[in-house]
Amino acid sequence: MSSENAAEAKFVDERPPSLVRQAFRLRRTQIGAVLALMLISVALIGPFLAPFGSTEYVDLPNTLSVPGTIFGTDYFGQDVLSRFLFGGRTILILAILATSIGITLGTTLGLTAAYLRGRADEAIMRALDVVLSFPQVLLSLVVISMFGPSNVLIIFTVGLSTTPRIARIIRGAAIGVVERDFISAAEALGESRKRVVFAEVLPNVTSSLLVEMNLRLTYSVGLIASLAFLGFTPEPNAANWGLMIQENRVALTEQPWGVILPTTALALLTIGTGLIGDGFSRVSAGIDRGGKGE
Amino acid sequence: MSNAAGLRIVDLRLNVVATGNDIVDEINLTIEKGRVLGLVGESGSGKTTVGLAVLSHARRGVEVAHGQIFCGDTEVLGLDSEAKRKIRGGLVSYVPQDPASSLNPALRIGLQLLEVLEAHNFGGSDEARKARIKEMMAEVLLPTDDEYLERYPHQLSGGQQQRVGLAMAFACRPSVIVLDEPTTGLDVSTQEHVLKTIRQLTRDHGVAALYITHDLAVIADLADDVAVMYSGRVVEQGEVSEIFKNPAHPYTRHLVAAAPDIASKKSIVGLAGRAQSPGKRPVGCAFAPRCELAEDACRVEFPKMVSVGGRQTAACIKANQKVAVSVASSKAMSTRTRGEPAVELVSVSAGYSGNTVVHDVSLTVRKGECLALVGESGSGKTTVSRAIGGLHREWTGSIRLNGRELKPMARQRAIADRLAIQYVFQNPYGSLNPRRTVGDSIARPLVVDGKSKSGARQVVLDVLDKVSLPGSYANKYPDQLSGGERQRIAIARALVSEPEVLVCDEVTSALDVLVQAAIVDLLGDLRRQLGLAMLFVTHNLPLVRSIADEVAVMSEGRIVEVGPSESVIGNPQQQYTQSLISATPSIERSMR
Amino acid sequence: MEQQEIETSGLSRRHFIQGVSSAALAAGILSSSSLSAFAASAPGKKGGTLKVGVVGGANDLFDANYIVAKADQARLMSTFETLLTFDENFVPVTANGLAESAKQNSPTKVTVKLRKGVKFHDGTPMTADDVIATYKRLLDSSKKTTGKPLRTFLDPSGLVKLDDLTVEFNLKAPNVDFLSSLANYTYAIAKAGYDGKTQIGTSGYSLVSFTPGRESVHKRFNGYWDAKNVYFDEVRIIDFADKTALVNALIAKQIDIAVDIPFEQFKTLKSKKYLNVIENSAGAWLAFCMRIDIKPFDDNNVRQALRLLVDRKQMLNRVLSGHGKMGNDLYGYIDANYNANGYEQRKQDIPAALALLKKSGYSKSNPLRVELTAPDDTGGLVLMIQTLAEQAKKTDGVVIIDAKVIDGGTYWSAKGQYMNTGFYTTYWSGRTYLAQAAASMDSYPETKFPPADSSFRADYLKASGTANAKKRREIVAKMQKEEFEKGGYIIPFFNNFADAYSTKVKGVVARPSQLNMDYYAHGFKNIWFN
Amino acid sequence: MTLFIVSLLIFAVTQALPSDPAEAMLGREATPEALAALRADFGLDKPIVVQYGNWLFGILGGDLGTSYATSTPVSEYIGPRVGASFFLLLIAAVGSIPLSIVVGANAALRRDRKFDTTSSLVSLILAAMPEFVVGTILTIIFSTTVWQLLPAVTYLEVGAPPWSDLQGLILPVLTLLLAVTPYVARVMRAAMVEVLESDYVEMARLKGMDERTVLWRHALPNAVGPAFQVIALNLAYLAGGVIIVERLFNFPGIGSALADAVRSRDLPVIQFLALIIAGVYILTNLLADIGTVLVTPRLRTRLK
Repeated sequence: MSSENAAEAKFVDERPPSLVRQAFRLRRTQIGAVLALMLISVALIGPFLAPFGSTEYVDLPNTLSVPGTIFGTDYFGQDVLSRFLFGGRTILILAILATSIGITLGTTLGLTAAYLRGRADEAIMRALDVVLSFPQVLLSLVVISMFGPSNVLIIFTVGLSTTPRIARIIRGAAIGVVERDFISAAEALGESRKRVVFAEVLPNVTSSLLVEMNLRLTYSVGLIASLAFLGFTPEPNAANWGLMIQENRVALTEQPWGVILPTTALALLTIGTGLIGDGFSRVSAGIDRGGKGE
Repeated sequence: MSNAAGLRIVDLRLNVVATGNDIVDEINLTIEKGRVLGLVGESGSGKTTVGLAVLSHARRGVEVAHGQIFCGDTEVLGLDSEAKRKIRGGLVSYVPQDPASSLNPALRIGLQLLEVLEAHNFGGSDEARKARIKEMMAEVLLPTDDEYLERYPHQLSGGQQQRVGLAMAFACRPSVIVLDEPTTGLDVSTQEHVLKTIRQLTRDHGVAALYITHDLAVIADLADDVAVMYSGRVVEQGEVSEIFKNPAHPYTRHLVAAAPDIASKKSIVGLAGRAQSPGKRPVGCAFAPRCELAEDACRVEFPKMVSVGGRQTAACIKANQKVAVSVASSKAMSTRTRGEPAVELVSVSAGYSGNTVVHDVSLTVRKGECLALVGESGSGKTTVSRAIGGLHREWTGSIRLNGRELKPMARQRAIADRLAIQYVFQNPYGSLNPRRTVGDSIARPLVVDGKSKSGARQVVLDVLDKVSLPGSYANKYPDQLSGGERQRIAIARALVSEPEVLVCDEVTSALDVLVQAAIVDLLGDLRRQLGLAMLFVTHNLPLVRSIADEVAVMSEGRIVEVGPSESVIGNPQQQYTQSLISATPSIERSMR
Repeated sequence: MEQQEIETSGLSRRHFIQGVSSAALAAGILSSSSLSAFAASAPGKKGGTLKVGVVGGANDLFDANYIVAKADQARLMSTFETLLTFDENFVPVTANGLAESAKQNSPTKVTVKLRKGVKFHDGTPMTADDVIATYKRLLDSSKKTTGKPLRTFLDPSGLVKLDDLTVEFNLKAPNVDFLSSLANYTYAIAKAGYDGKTQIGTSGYSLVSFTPGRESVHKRFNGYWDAKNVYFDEVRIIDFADKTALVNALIAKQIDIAVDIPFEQFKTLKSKKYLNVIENSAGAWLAFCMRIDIKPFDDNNVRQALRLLVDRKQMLNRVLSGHGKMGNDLYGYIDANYNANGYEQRKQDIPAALALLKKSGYSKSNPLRVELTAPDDTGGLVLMIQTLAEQAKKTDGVVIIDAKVIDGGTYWSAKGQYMNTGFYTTYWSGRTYLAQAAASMDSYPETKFPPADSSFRADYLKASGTANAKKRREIVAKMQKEEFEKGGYIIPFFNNFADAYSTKVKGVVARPSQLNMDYYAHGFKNIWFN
Repeated sequence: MTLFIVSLLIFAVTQALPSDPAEAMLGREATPEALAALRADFGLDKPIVVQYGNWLFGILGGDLGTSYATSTPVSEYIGPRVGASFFLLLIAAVGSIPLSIVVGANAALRRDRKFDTTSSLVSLILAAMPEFVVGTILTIIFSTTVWQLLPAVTYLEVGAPPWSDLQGLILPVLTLLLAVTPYVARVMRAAMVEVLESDYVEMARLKGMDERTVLWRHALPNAVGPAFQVIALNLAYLAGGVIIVERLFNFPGIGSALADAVRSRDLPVIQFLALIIAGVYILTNLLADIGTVLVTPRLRTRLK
C-alpha cells in the first residue's frame, strides 16, 4: 500500500491541465487571445477616445484631408476614426448575443437528439434540416424583410439560423458520449433524462462546444456584416463595423479608410477568435486521442 | 533449423522527441531464423515501440536515439527513407494488433494484398503476383477465389481479417516478422487457429518472429523464447520453458503468479502500484518501488543482465536467489452451504429491434456466491447482464430480486431496487464521467437516494477504504487514475449504496494481468465480507476458475451448460464447453 | 436594396414626371428649334453596339406612359417619342418631337400638326388617331399611367381629330402652359390600341427583346423619320443591381455609358482619361412633408420652427456631397417665376425656432417629439432624415426627431407612412411652379396644403388662365408667399445628377435636362462611336 | 416530405410579409379599384388555403405561376437565372472541392510545419472577410484600379448560356472559391489528420507503400467520406453567398432575383426560389449521403 501511495503522491500533479489552460499554452491561441482582446478593448473603450461624435458632421463627405481628423470623413461627412471607434460595440454585442442564442438552442436540441435517439432524434434533426435548408443569408433576409430590421430580430434570426449547425455538431459529439458506460451507469441509477443530458453528457462535449462557439461567433459577425451589406440594418448610420464597410464601399477608391479600418478590425477579430477556436480544437483532438496507449 | 540470427537488436534506445526521455533503452534481443520470440509486458512497457523499431519506424513524437537492428545482414535503422520503404513488407513485415482497424476499410482485400507485392516488385508479372496471392490465401486457410478477394475488410470476420493480415505479412517472404498482439480481441477458438497458422508459417519459411503480447499463456503455447519487458527495459529473457518454470526476476515471478490458468484451480495474486511513464521512472531498477526484495542497491543503477542458467538471463541483482512470490495468501474458496437466491432469471429472452439474441435464459445468482457467465463475443452474455441492471429495454420473461418481480428499465424500478442491484462496467475508462471528481461519482447513488452531500462524504471515504484506496482520491478526476484504480472506483460506486447484487461485466478485460489479479482478489474479499451475490460476466475462462463458485456457459444466446465451476471447467459435459476449454492456451499445459 | 439606385443623387425610383410648364407662354407657335446644338455638329460614323448601364431590377417595366425607375426612363426614351421636347431653358420645342408645329390658340385650345412620314416600328404611319388614342389612355383612370395631372384640365371628349395629321386639344379648364404637357416625356405616342405590352414606338431604335432585371436590346429602325441622326446598329440597356457594379463595369470598359453615377465615385471617374462625366441639375428636389391637418403640424409655429431648424448648407453637403443647390421651401426651380418674391436664403436659426416653439408651449420639459420616416429604397431620403434628426439635437432637447427607415414596399403602400402620417419624406423631379402646385395639391396631396380657408386654389386657377406673364407672376408670387409662410414642405435642396460615359461616345451635349444623359440623347440618337 | 414541409413554411412565411404585393406594386399610384383589380388578378382575394392549394398544385403540375413584378411566367423569368446560378455554383463547387482537398490534405500531411501554419493562417484571414469585401478587393485588383485584366461584372446576353462569358465568371467564381475553400479545407485537414493517425495508414507505411500511394490510395478515400457532409453544408452556404456575389458582379442569377422579389413582394417568385434553394439543399445533402456511401464500402455493401 505504502508504495502505491508514494507513486500516487508523484502522480497527483500529473493531472492534465484543463482544456482551456492547455489550449492557451499553444502559440496560436495566445496570439488569438491577444488579437481578440485588442479588438474587444477597441470596441469597449473606443467611444471614450473618439475625437468626434459618432454621427457628428465634420466636413464634406469622402474627404481625405480634413484638419483635425486622421483618416478623413466618411460617406456622410462624419469622422472615419470616430465612427470606427464607436463601431465595435454594437456588432460585438449583436454577434455575442446571437451566438449565445444559437449555442443555447443548438446545444439543447443536439444533446436531446443524441440522447433520445430513435424517433425523437429523427424528428428534431428533420425539423432542423428544414431550417438548415434555407441558406443563412436567405433566411435572415426573408425574416427581416417580414418584420423589418430590428436589433432583436437580427439577433434572433442570426441565432436561429446558426442553431441547426450547432445542433448537428453537438449531436455528433454527444452521440459518442451517450454510448459510454457512465451514461449507462447514470441510467442504471434511474437519473432523470434532463439530468443525464445536462449533468452527464454536456460537460463532455465542452471541447466541441468551445470550438463551435468561436466558429459561430466568427460566422455571426460575418453574417451581420453581410446583412448590413444587403441593406438590412435596424438603424441606418448607426456606427457599426459591418455597416461601415457597406456604407463606405461605394467610395472605396476615393476614401479607402472607411472600408479598410472596419474590415481590418473584423478580420483581426475573427482571426483572433478563429485562432482561439483552432487552439481548442487542436487540444481537444489531442484529448480525444489521448486514450491510445503506447 | 538454422542457427543463424534472423533478427538482432543491439543496444536500442528510443526517446520522446519533445523531452528526450527514453521510452525504451538497452534493448538487446536476438531471434534465430524459424524461431518465435515472445515479448511480454504490461501496456506501456514499450513492447510495440520495439516492434515498430524493427521496421525502422517510430510513431509521431518518438525517435531512435541509438542502437542497431539487423534483419539478417541488413542494418535497418540507418537506411535512407526509400530503402526503409523497400525493406518494410519485404525483408521485414508487420502484423498489427487490431486487424479490423489496420485493414483499409475503403480498399478490397485483393488490392491490399496485391499492392504489397507490387510495391516490392515481387513476382515480376501480374499473373505471378495473382498466383502468389492465391498461394498465400491458401496458406492462411482462406478461400482463394476471386470473389473472396473482391471483398472489403468489413465483410470478413475478425479471424479472417487477421488471416488476411498474416497473408499480407508473409506475402513477400520476409525474413523477419513482427506480430503485435495479433490475437487480442479474437475469440479463443479463432485465436487457436490463428496461432496455429503463425507457428506453421514461421517454421516452414524460416522466419524470425517477434511476437508481442501481454498474454503469458499464448507465449507459452507459441513461442520458443521469451523476453519480459518492464518500464522500457528487458528485465528477463530466455527459453519459454526456463522462464515459466523458473522465473528469475521478481517481476516475472509476479506475472506468472498473477496469470490465471485454465488447467488448474489457481489462486491468482495481484501486485499494487504501477509502472511509471517515461521521464518519471525511478533511478535504478524501475521495478524496485513495487518489489518486495528491493534494497538500496536496486535504486542506484539499472541492474546488469545476469545469467541464470541455460540461455536465461535476468536484470536483477537477486536473480539467482530463488524466492517464491508470497502466493501463500491464497484464500480458501468458500465451501459453505448454498445461499438464498438473490436474483432469479426465468425464461428471459431479449433482443434488439425485433431480433432475438438471447433465448430462454434461466439463471439464479445466490447470496454470497459468484456466478460466472462465460461465452464468446456475441453470445448474449452482456445483454443478459444489462437486462438485470435495467439497461436493456427489449426483454421478456421474468427477473426477480429477492422474489420480487423487476420492471424492465431502471427508471421504472423502485429506488430501493435500483440501489440493490449495482452494475460494474467493462471499460473503466468509459464508466466514470471524466468531468466529475471521483468523490462526486461515488456519492451520486447516495444523492439519488436522498442523502445530503455532506452525509455522503463519510460514506464515500468508507467505501474508498473498502476498495483499498486512500480518502484523498475523492478529489481526483478519472484521468488522474490508472485503469486499475478506476476500476476500483467503479466498484466503490457500486458498493456505496450497500447493494445485494453486483453485476460485473467483463470488469477485468481492459486491465493488465497484475491489476486483473488484484481486482479479482478485491471482488472476492468484498463478496465474502459483504455477502454479495455476484454475476461475473466474462469471456476469460481461466479467470472463472479463480473466482466463481458456479459457471454458466452461453453460446448463441442460450445457456449450454451450468454447474459448479470446478466441475464444468475440469470436466465439461457439453461439446461446446469442451472445445472452448481445449482451445484456451495454458501455461501449465504447455509446460507439461 | 436593389432600389438603392437613388442614393445620394436623390433621384427616385418613383419618378413622376408630369408636365413641365414654362414661362415662355408667349411662344405661341413653335417651329423647329435652332437650339439643337447637336444637329449642327459634324455627322458621325455609323455602326456599333452601344451598351448603356443603368440601375434596375425585376421591377423594371416598359411602358410609353409610365415609369418607376431610371431603367424604365431609358427604355421609354429609346422606343417612344413625344409630340414636343424641352430645350435647355425648359421651353417646349418641336426638335426631336413628332409635332411639326404646335399652337396654343387660347387658354383652352391647342392645335398640333404632326410631322409627315413618321412611321411606327411595324411600318405603319403615325396619324392623329394614334395621338388621340395615346392621350385617351393617359386620361383613363383605370390605366396605370402618369396621366393623372392631365385630367384636371382635359377630358377625352376634348380630343378632336381635324385631319390625319392634325389634332385639337380642347381644355375643360384654362391652362396657358399646355404645350409643356405635350413635351412631358411620359406622354409619348404609342400606336392606337397600345396595351402596354407590345412596345411599338416611332423612335430610331425598335425593341428586339426585353428581360426585366437583365437587359433590353434595341436595333436601328430603318424607317425612322430622322434616320440620318441614328448611328448605332444596336443599343443594349443593361440592368445593374448595384451602383458599384455599374461603375466598375464602366471603368473596366464593359459598358459605354453609366447612367446616374454615385457622387462618391465622381472624382474617381473624372480622373479617368478615357471617361467623361457630365453633371446636370433640373430642379429635382427632396423634401420633408408635414401634414398640416395632423398634430402637431397643424400648428404653423411648429412648421415654421422646423423649417428654421434645418441647416440647409450642411444638409446639401452631407446628403449630396454638395452636388446640388440650396432650397428655400419653394419648388419650381426651373420656372422663371421661382422665388418670385426674392426671399433670402433661409438659414438655420435655432433661437427663432425655439421662440416659435415656446409660443406653442414646447420646451425642454415638454419637448416636441416627432417621428420622421423615410423609405429604405431611396438613399437620399434616408440620409436626409438622419441629418435632420442630428441637427435637431441643437435645440438641446426641445425638438426630438426619431428618424425611422421603413421598408420601401411598406412605406409607399396605400396604408404606408407615405401620405398617411404627419412627418415623412418625398421627392420630385423638376417641373414648373404651377404644374407642381397642381400635383402637390390634387394628384399627391402630401401636405394637405392649402387649408380650406385659403385662396391658394383660386389663385392657382387664376394663374393657369392668365396669359399675361407679368400678371401671372404676381399671382404666383402671392401663392409662393402663402407657401413660404404657412406651407407644409421643407425643401432643403435641389439635387443634381451625373452620368459618366466613355470618350469613345461622341456627340453628347451637356445642357440642362430633366433626364440623364440629355434625355438619353433623345433615344440614343445624335451620338456615335468615333 | 421535407420539401413539403418546406413548401408549407415558405408559403406561411411569405404570407406574413407586411403590405401585400398589390400594394407594393402600385405604391403611390394605388387607388382602391386598382388594388382590388390587381388582387383579383393575383388571386389574393381567395382564402389562404385555396391560395396555397393553387400554388402547390400549380407547381406540381409544372405551372409556377406568374411573377407579379415582371408579369411574365415565373418559369420564363426564373428559368434562365436558375441555370446561370447553378452553373456558377457548380464551377465554384467543382473548383473548391479539389482545391480544399489538396490544401487540407497537404496541411494534414505537413502538420505543424510551414505549409500547415501558412495555409491555416491564410484560410483564417479569408474566412474572416465577408464575401463582399473579398469580391470588392478582387475587383479593385484585377479589373478597375490596379490592373484592368478581367471584366468587373458578368455580362450574359439574354438567352445566352452561362458559359458564354467565361472571363466574366472568373471573379465571381474566385470570390466564392475563396469564401468556401477555407472551411472545407479545414474540415479536410481535420479528417486527414485523423485518417493519417489511423492504424491502416500506419500499416500501409509498414507495408512499404510509398508516400504518394499512402496519401492518395489509403488516406484520402477515407477522409473524403466524412468531409462530404461538410462540403454539402458549405454548398448550401455557397447558395447564400451567391446572393452577395451576384449583386457584386451583376450576375443574372437567382440571388439577385430573390432579393428583388423580397422587395417587391413578388410572392410566386419568392416561393418558387425558396423552394428551389431548399430543394437544391436537400439534393446536395442527398448527394453527399450518396457520395459518402459510395466512398465507404461498409455502407455501400450494406445496400446490396
